[in-house]
Amino acid sequence: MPAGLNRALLTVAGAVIAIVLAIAISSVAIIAAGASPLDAFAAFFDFGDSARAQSNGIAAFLNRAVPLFIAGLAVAVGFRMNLFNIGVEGQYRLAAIVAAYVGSTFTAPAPIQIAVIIIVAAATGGLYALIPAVMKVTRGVNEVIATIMLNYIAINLTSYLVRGPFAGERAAGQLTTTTPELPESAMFPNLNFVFDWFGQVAPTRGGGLQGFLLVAVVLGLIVWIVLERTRFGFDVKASGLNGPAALASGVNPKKMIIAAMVMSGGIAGLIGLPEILGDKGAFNSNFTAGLGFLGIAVALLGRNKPVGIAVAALLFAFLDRAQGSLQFAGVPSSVVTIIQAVIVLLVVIANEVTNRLALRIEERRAAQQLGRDNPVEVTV
Amino acid sequence: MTRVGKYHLTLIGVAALLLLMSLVRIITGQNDITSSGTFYAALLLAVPIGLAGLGGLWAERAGVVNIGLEGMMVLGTWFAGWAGYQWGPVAALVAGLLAGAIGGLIHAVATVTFGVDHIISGVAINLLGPGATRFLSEVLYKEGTPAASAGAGITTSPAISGSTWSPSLPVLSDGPDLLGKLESTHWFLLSDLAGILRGLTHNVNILVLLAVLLLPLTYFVLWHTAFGLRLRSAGENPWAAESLGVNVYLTKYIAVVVSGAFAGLGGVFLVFVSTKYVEGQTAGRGFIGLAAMIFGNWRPGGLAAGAALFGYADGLQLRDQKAVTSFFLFGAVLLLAYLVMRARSLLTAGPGAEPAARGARQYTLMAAAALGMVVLFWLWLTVDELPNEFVFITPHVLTLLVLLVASQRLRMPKADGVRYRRGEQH
Amino acid sequence: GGDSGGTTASEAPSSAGASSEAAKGPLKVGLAFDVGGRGDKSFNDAAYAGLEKAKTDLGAEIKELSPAADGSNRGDLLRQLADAGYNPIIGVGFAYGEDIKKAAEEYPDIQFAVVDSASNAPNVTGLLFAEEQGSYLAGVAAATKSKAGHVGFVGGVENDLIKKFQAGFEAGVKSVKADAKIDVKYLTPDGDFSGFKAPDKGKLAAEKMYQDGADIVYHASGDSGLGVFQAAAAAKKKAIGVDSDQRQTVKEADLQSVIMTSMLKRVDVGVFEFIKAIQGGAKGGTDTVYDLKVDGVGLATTGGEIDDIKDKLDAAKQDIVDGKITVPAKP
Amino acid sequence: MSADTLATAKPAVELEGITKRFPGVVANHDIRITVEPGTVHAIVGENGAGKSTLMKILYGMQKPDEGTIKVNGEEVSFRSPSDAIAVGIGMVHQHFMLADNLTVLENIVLGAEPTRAGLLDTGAARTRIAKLAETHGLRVDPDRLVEDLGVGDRQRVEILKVLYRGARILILDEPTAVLVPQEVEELFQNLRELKADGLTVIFISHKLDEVLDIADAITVIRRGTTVAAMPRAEVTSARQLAELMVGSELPTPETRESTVTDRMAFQVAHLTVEAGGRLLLDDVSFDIHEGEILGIAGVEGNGQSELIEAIMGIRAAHGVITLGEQDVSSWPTLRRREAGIGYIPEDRHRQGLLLEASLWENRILGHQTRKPARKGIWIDRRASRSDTERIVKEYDVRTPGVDTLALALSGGNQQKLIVGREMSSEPKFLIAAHPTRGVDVGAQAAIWDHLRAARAAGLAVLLISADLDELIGLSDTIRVIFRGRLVATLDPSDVTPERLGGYMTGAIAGTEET
Ligand SMILES: Nc1ncnc2c1ncn2[C@@H]1O[C@H](COP(=O)(O)OP(=O)(O)OP(=O)(O)O)[C@@H](O)[C@H]1O
Ligand SMILES: Nc1ncnc2c1ncn2[C@@H]1O[C@H](COP(=O)(O)OP(=O)(O)OP(=O)(O)O)[C@@H](O)[C@H]1O
Ligand SMILES: [Mg+2]
Ligand SMILES: [Mg+2]
Repeated sequence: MPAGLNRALLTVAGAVIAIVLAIAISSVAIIAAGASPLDAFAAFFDFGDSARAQSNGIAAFLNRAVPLFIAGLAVAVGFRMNLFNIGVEGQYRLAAIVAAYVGSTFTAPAPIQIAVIIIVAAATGGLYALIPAVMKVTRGVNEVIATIMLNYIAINLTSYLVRGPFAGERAAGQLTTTTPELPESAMFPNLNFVFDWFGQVAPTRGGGLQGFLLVAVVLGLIVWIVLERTRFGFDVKASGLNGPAALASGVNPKKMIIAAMVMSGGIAGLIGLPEILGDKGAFNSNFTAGLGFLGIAVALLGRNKPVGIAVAALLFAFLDRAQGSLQFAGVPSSVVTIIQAVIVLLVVIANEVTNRLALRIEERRAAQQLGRDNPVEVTV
Repeated sequence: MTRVGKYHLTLIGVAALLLLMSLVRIITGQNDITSSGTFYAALLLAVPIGLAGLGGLWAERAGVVNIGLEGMMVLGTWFAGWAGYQWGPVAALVAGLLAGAIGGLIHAVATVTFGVDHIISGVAINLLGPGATRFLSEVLYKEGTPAASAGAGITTSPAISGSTWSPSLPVLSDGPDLLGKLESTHWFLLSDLAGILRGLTHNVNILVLLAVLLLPLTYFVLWHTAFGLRLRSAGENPWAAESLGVNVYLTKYIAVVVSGAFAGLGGVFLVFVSTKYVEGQTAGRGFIGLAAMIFGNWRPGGLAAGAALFGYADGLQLRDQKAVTSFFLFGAVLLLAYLVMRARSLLTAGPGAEPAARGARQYTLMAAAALGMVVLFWLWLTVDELPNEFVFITPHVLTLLVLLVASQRLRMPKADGVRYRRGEQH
Repeated sequence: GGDSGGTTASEAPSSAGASSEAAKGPLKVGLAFDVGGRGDKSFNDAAYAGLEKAKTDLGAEIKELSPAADGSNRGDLLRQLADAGYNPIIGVGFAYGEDIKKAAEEYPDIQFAVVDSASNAPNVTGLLFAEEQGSYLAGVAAATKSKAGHVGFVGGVENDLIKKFQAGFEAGVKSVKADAKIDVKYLTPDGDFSGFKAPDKGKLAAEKMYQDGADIVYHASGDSGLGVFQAAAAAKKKAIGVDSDQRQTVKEADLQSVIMTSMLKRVDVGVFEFIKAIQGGAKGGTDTVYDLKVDGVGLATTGGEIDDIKDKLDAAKQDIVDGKITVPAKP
Repeated sequence: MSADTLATAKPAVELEGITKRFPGVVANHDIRITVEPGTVHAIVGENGAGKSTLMKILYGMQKPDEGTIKVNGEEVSFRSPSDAIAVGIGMVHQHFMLADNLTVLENIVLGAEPTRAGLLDTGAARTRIAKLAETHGLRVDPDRLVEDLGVGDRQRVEILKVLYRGARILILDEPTAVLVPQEVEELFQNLRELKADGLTVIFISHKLDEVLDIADAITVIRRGTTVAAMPRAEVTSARQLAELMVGSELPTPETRESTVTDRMAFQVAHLTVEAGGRLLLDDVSFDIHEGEILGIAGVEGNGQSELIEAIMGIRAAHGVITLGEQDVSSWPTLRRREAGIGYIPEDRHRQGLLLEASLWENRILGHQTRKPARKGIWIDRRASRSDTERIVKEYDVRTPGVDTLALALSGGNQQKLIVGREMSSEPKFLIAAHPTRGVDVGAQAAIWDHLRAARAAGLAVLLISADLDELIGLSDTIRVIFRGRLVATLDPSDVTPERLGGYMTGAIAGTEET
């Protein structure tokens, strides 16, 4: 009934239709590949036979969703202001190595150790994002190019750091370069006890369900509160929707660009931490790349809102998890990427269509009000 | 300024640059700064970037932001490889163009017909391109297929059958190779010019010719034909265009499809150079092309300059990592020139001509420039060889630096990225 | 060097033929590829060839999986294979080192192997290859054949694996001509794997070397090597391939003829021997080094271009096998 | 030529039973209009009456749901503007339809480009434009970028665009809204010439005196239907027309007794704005007392926008700005607003609203740091909502609720929301730029009343308006701005729009040294 609810319902309906369509389209591809779509879709839900396999599958799924979610958040903060932070990719990479290195240089009780690492990561990401922000504010450099260039620079910089100044001990015969191992106190406790609650076998996968999930949830909440409930969030929204109006309302666009970019970069800095604190225990040359770019897709699919991003991240992670199962079922696993791309496209198209529908409905209601003929007396 | 003034200014600028390069080459002894090999490499590396940039130009001049160039380029590479090994280079060209165009068509449907945010659609295409091509490889190139026995693998297509024509400028760059002889004398300026000319005219891939011709062609089409005017008006004010009977949707569709085709052509070019499709061979060139286009102020000449700068820096670092350190000297000399010019204008203008605040800024800027010059010079003297990682990023850093200096003069099409719906006022 | 302390293949337990009673039920072998996956015509395909041989020769049931494009699910693939009852499980590529270690701890009853990385758990076998030794021979061949005393090396990605190739090659060249000039170029830094997929850059880098006078260029750059061969063909000079016998795997006739030889890395042998040993009841915890001694690395002779210097190569090989020469694994 | 057209005597345009429905609105309902050739036919009606919609239908931009269109006696059916252009109809839109980054020539030929061998034939275009400009007295430089032109020039480009296409029937949708009287007179002179050449003009305006001045026949539209059609001769007064338009008595902006106090509310001294070496504002000084409305008259583009933006702190300027006792010159925008400056921007879509946000969020805009929007670092949603509801009620904003997107409201209702918002923070000083532009008469009267009430309560107002009646009717003092300088101070009680226009265009030299 209220305008907001109406819009939300339409959005969900649109998304469902889009996903169904995406499934239909990918079925065609799967059939063309000579496999059975039914097998393929069964593979998505096939988490294995044993209880342990299933727990592992669930952990893999959620562990994948966490960095995607954080990446989506990072991108969304910029996008809300029409700031295209394509540089999340470089920011998280650089932040990860600096945090991993700094974390390895001292040992403190776990809460302090982890807090320091998180802060260092956020600060590094934020500072690296400050570069394009300052370039934009002072010299008007387009942030899209600046961040694209800075991505390449970050890749090279981390590569230099990991084999040079930040290089750590390696086991004999290990060819991956790596930062020094983090102390035990830096490892984020896992959430395997949750499986016990449900009487399930705990996952073994790389230490199990990563505790960083909690950080992500808290982060999502914070971002939601900041964006939706605070004055800062309002300023971000206003700047994004209408720059000149925000300026006239007293919002300083330069400060906003810097603040949003740094916030975006700061969040980006955390993307790599689940992998480092929950699994690897160091930054090494196999560090997962590309999450920044996936984050763009996730953020856009989630309409730049934390809840939407969570859903999008879970969806992407769910699909990604099935890469192995699909191969067991004899389906080319790259179909996952196709499904993801098609979903992004169709969901946004559906969004567009439902948005327009919702607006039509509202306009009609607004127009009905115009008919109301009871001019209010203005007393002087 | 008048046209003539600008034209002369450009010429003077180019001449000064040549002189500077020659000077730096002589001082540093790094012959690769102006060698024909470097310029050949620069051309080869600049062309795919330039083609992607041209793609971006067509789309954005018509008001559609195309961040999906990378995905379209990937489609271009795969289909060029697939058609090329079966039916030869011409088929590769056609297939790559078409595949890119189809990528553009998807983008057009999403953005023009459905009004989807241009960035979203582009990102989706960047996912789709690599995903779809990998899928196709897994299906068509897997073991036991005819393609596999012709040399295909999941990550590569078989080699293109037949060969492409790579002409050289007769006598000057080939045969007697006069330019080559002149280059190898390492004379001041003359050899540099010879090297540059030879690099650009020796063994020119036929697609290079095509790509280079596409620049003036694009300029002509966009700025000197009726269609071009309509296209640009769609990027500036589609509502005005619509009100004059221009079919804005159609125009945008054409522009975005052409944009995809150019990106695809960039892919074809990569395939021609390596004679086959190799997964991941685009390596982000779509993004770099987009950057080159913005760098070039949404103009063909500017984007060519952007692509050339990038290609040159990349080519130089590939050929000689030590030569890269001469960029320090280069920068120092440029800063020195800047300082001299500033000082002269300050002296001639006399004091008190400008508001105090502005004057203070001037002096800070000059002080910074002087400091930068000293640092660069010192770096050039002390640094013998940079770690590889710093060599690799030369083109990116240069692009950023140039943007820092020149970016304020950029002006993008007014309705670029704006959702346009027929009959809806803005 | 990652090869110290391990046994060599020849010493590895290989009682396969004798003890067929050791195998209980059908042998189910799982294999997880490195990024790129099966069909890369090189490293991964060599591993697969070993796996397939195990299927035909040993009657093994096999399953091979490719990781996601970003390689983020390597560990999950190993676990999925383990959960599906595969034993042994092989990870192809040094990137699997860490993941194999974790998986091995989680599944202590399953035997694992990792190609190019050392054993790091009791049930993990490290399948190591002495690329530096093979590259040494490539260096000897190059230096002997080079008229200019000037050769080159193009590395795809500047990581420690590829540096082993560089180190061995340089040592080999210097052993023949101490004053030889060796140009070295890497295409991308560690962590940016596009250097293995950039034939155009490989071509330009090699072209420069040829222009500067090099007459033989050795590449360890995956698909970028194609560009090196093209540059060689254009300059009418020679190149040395890597991993597999590229004179056979490269299908273009004009490029085949420039490939003087290839440094072979017999991942297929490693994989097969490992499976065979496991079938025979062997346990992990050690490294198996495939070096010159067991012909785990070597030079390809297709085309016969190095037949004339066979004596010299054999002598160098013998010196290495005998321990008279220790080839460095780091440049 | 004209004799020829007259001889056929067929109506140039006949609209029969045109009906157009938009979701929830019937924009046009059974409209009938007959336009005789060689005449100026005016269409009047209040905002939202459906004039623009009707013209867009006639120009092929929208399709009617019912009804027929005849042009020169032949029934036509347009699928797009090109069809309309083909039968000789041209339209000058209510809002400029120009591409700023293209040249005048490019804007004019767009869609009807002369080509030679596939290339744009700029030579031919230039000759043709020069000839048109010559015959109709519409002089502009074809090679200038449109973004460098003033409004008058732009209007001429718009008309040239139409003539270039050989239109015989011209539709002008509110062409005078942005023009000063002298420019209007120039335009009318052009129109009379066109008429003499046998062209037919359909002319839309809110300004009834202009209509009476130029029209040969008048059609009145109310709520989407034709309520009256008559020759000019039958109209006795503007008042009569206006009453037909609104169907009730017409309000006028008239100032009652002065409420100006002697307490200084706002002062500007030696304000100078410079950009690219050009002085956009040149040493501007004025002061406003509590209870005073200072009107600024001027042709658009003479520094009004810069003046407003400098006062708001959006644009860098030299000079002293004093609010009450405080020097606010160096304050950022936000602090100025907090100190009590209210701002009704000239372009509500650009500076006043977040179109894609709800009404209550728009209520917060510019008041982020003040009650009721703020509670600590938080936005107080509940208080903002209920205060928005208050505004909706007090200012008669017609909307289904405060969660509706601003986008869904009509322009007048959007404007009422903005006025309500700016008033509710009880400012000491208000900038009201074109507060009733594009707002219908009912809403206009309400906004005027609100301004007057606030003035009576001691508010100081800087009123900038292109509507001279509004300026004269509301202001206590009028200053005229010309080329960035204040050139005249006038007493609204004894100034006519014509004289005001004289100062505004520089036709009468300034009487004042500032
Ligand atoms: N595209 C549209 N979609 C929905 N409603 C529309 C559309 N265009 C116009 N309307 C509605 O039709 C009605 C008539 O609008 P129109 O623009 O024709 O009025 P107008 O008489 O030109 O007003 P003004 O004097 O303000 O220009 C308005 O109430 C408006 O809400
Ligand atoms: N293209 C359109 N699509 C949907 N609704 C429209 C469109 N054009 C106008 N409207 C509707 O028309 C109404 C605006 O009416 P109208 O044209 O009278 O406003 P206006 O006074 O001209 O506003 P402004 O002066 O700000 O342009 C709103 O209800 C708006 O939603
Ligand atoms: Mg109108
Ligand atoms: Mg209107």
